[in-house]
Amino acid sequence: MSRTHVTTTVNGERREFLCEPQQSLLDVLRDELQLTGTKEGCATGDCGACSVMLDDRLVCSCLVLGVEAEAKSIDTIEGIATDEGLHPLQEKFLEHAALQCGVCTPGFIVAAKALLDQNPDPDEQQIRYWLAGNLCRCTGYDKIIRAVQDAAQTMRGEAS
Amino acid sequence: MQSFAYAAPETVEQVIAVLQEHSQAGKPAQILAGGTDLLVQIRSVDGSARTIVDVKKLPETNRLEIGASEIYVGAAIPGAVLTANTDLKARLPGLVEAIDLIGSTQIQGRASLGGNLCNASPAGDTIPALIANAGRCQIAGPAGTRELPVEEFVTGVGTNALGEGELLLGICFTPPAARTSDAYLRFIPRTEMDIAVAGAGVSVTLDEKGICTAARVSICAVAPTVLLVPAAADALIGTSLDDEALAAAGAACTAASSPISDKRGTAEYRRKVVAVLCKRAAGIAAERARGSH
Amino acid sequence: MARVFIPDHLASVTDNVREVEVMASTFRELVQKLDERFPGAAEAIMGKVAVAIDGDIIHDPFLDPLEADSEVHFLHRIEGG
Amino acid sequence: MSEALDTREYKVIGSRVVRPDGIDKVTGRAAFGADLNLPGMLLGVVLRSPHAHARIKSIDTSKAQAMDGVYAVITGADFPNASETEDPALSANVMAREKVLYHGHAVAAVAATSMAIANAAAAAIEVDYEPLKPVLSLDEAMADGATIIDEQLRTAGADEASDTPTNVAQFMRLDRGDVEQGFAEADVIVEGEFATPTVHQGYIEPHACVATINEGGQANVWCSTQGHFDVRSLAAKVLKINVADLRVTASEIGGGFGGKTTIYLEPVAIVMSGKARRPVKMTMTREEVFRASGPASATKSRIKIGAKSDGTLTAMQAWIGYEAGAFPGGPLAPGLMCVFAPYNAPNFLIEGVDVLVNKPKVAAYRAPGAPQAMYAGECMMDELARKLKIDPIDLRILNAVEEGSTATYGPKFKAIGFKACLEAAKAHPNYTRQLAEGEGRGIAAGFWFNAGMQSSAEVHVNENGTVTVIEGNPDIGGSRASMALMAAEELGIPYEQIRVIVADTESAGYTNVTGGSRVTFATGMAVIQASRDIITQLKERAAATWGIEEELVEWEDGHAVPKPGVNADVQPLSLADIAGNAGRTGGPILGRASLNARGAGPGFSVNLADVKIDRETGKVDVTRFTAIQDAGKAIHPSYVEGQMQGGAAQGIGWALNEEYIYDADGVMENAGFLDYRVPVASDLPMIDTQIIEIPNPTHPYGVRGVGETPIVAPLAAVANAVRDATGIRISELPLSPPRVLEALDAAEE
Repeated sequence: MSRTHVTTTVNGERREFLCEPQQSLLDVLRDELQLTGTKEGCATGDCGACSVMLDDRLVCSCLVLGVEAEAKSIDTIEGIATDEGLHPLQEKFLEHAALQCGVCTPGFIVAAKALLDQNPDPDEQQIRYWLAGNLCRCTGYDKIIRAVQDAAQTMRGEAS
Repeated sequence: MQSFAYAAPETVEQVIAVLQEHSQAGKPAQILAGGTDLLVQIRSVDGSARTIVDVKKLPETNRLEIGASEIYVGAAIPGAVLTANTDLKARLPGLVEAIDLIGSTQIQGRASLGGNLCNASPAGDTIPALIANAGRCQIAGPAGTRELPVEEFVTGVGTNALGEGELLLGICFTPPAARTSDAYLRFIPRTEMDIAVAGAGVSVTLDEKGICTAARVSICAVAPTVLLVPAAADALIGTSLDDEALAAAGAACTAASSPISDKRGTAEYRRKVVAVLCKRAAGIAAERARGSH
Repeated sequence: MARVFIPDHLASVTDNVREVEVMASTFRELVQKLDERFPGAAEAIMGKVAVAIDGDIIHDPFLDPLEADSEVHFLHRIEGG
Repeated sequence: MSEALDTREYKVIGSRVVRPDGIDKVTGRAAFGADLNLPGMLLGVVLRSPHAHARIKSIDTSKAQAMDGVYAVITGADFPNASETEDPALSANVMAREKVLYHGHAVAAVAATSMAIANAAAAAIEVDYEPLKPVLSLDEAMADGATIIDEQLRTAGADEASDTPTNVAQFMRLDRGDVEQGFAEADVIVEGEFATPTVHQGYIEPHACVATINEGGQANVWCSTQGHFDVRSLAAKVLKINVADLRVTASEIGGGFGGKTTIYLEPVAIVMSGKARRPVKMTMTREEVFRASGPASATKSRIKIGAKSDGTLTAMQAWIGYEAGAFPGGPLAPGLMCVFAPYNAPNFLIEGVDVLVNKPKVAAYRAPGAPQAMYAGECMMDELARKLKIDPIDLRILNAVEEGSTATYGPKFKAIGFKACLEAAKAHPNYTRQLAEGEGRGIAAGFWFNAGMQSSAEVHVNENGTVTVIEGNPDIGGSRASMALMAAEELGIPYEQIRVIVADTESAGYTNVTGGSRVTFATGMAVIQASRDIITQLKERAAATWGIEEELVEWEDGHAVPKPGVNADVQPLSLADIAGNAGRTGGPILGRASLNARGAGPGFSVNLADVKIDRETGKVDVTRFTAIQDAGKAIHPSYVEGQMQGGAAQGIGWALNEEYIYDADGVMENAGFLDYRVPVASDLPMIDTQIIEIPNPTHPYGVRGVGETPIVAPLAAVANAVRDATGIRISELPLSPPRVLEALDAAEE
């Protein structure tokens, strides 16, 4: 099978990989680039565990072809903490115990960051609907919603 | 053994050429826009090799124009872009509602209006909204471009009117006249993430006295294809869109449907609920039309 | 004497006797004495059922001590999810 | 003892610390089952049965074997005979032999250099089946002349032994008093029949493992499991290998809820690794998880309850049938033991059966058997309250078990929190909050035994006085934090100075599964004992340092100090001081404990659900939900609340939309998260929690298990709320829109 050469930017770094035309971006991230923080829960776009940013837009990486990453910019869970430390969402997920098993957590954090980057002050319903494509089976979502609300408040510079 | 291939042409002519070449050689090719249906199909339904022809690099499939005489929505524009467009939302709120209902935020980042239409699911959410707004498909092919009303585009479960070498470029609408608006409602068991059990798109035009002078009603997931229901429109036209008229339109939708029972709902349930959705959507469209100029 | 309650699923072993009193200082001894009175009891109990001794459920009882007035109930084993 | 505990003040127990494994889980570093890649690793796939019931006439793997990149193709013939293993059902479930017993049953497997090749090779395996009639429901399985799934099966526990083949694997009965007499004494009797569907745990991480085995038969398995020691013993049984030759490392686990207490892929990967002489990784697709892992039993039940007009129960009767799937082993016993466990019933008769059907072999799902049983029981308690015109909480308080009450399953309860939960519910503002038009409110009780069982722990003191706890329970929901809190409490050192390692089967002492709500209770007890072992040693080291008798040393706030009145001119020694000097006082300091924990404290709960109903579509929305539960002692309250909220969400899903939908051939039609509808974020309200703390007298801190009880009450709480809102008792789950609308329309006619 012929493999296609793809040049892309992942978490701000130029990366190259070879992939088969039908291979998903999720498989490429996990298997070719060894970025296993992005998880596979369903491979059909129904669980959100594989959420990444593709040119600053939230997508399920299981529903993107690896070849489509050519000349695009991809941001994954591995790129969310910075030299300054954890992102406020990561801090608040820990503080609020917004994870139990933790396998859905990378997807939730990527998706919630996409929300807060475009809407710094979402209400509970906006958060719930934005995150409706991220399944969590452990928490009942309560603590996740609170963590996102609290992170938003922190990012707005308000005391929590 | 045929293997998978990927092509991302940058002109419509190149797309047509690739499609024709494959067709003549008897090799399968399939158009990729957002991929939210295609990739699932490859993974879970039919994993056979094919050439995937990405149409997202074409200017024609990415153009969004909201003009005084025409609205044009490129076929490959992701839902997230369309739902964020306040101008489009002001003109065709029901259509934007329908787009917004497709899948999660993540799906919205990829799924396109053209893909939803070409996929031709009986439950495709945007199709009733497109039909209610009298959308016209702009199709390019070896013989040039042609236009086709959306209700004629879908030919069956998962099949459409695209011929050999053809692709959907976008959808055109005549901007709604004064006191015209639309709405789309669907029913799902959860609040998000489901496929419509039934859906109804309604567009109404009112005169200065609030009497309905024109209407289009389209329903989904209650027949092999999305239906335009003239009888439901007739029940609305000439009325003030009072409860009785809305109920009559709903009843006409029930009468027009021929649903199946499946994992998403029983036939009996769908027949009942499509009436409720039509009634409610018509009510919302009427409210909007009363408030628009 | 420990009061020993026999559940329905062990009643066939004890000829439908549903409550007996046994003098024993450990669970092992209790089962030995039951087996003397109801041959086959040890086979049906040991390593197969859980026990509650004075309200404490023990998954795999053996050496567990009994008081003079202990209440002993045999139970199906429960593990959970 | 419990009274003394009530007033005990803790230094760190009960605080909401950040879990030690947290940063790795919010940054994507944590390695779950599918995240390990080894050099030269092959990818394995399973070929699964397209029939729900069929005889395998032949399997031809030659085409698959011949394909480039294929390193191993195996079938049931590559495993020891199932009947010669210690667990024939498990063995036959892992890989079918003569018959396939459900759609999705493993028939063969392939390991190859890529998924594409492995899938192509699996598709090239030719299996000749003789399709048989599938048995798809309890009623069908128990009907006269039913197709027999296993000719060898006889009913265990039957009153009269029979040699007739049957699909009924087990009969069970619990009884006390004279139930007929009890009904004769009743002023009011309510009766009802109920049904619940097959549902799935729905953990987000599919099953995954990586296996290697060398020429000497020494195998390593990395896998997502609730219990790696169980993987070791179960895989060793299926493969008839020595447990000493099998080392199992538990990856981080992406949810289990009971579904990861058994094995599916692991023996298959080991056998293929042996053939290929390379590591083999196997992961299930989501579709395989639904079709071929272990869901929870569908049930049918009949309940009858009699009471005096003042509400005093006189008799309770239940019959509950559990679908076991293709092999015996549904949660019949716990279900029957739970159904009326919260109540004092002078007379009761509880019977049930475990029945084979051609569906996947069921596995544990959070309080296995209890949600189905107590859904039926608590719906009928609601009907009884309505008929008696008594407040449903008052009715339950009147009949509630308490310390000294005899449980329906036999023993007397020690201190329990059921009445405390009921009283908290009665006093809760959500119980008296005004309902909006069209809303309804339901209440229900939940119960689970909680388990003890075997655990081990080691506590190592590092040279700088920090501490490493080594234990053997995969951390599925924050247990590392709980273990560290308990060690910190005992040792008197800061939580941050403790690290917790979940070690593999060769590095930790034997430990039963992360399940049965047992980890904080039983493994926690081992950690406490191991910490106390350390303290004894620390006192010895301090005494040796000071040159005084050991009995003269006390351990206080992380320091060795002379007992009051001891005439020794010494400074207190911190843990770090003693650790730094350990080489001179006898070498490294390590404590250990192993135990078979007895006396797990039963967990009770009360849930309140408010629902709103769209009468034109039948859609039910849960608008408010309140979970009240006795935790004994909440070591980490956030994670206790999390269990309560997560269980509530799963229970709400079970009540409203989750179900396996089968076609007439026994093929599941909704094997994906699109149509197997677990609740999404926008489906649920915030879930209010109230933790009650009635200490379990057998645990040093009073801990009860908390993980399973939360899923028990929501089914009936929601169903009772729908009953309240509509006036109609719908006796089958899920309360999906078509079912609710049909009931509403029927009531109107």
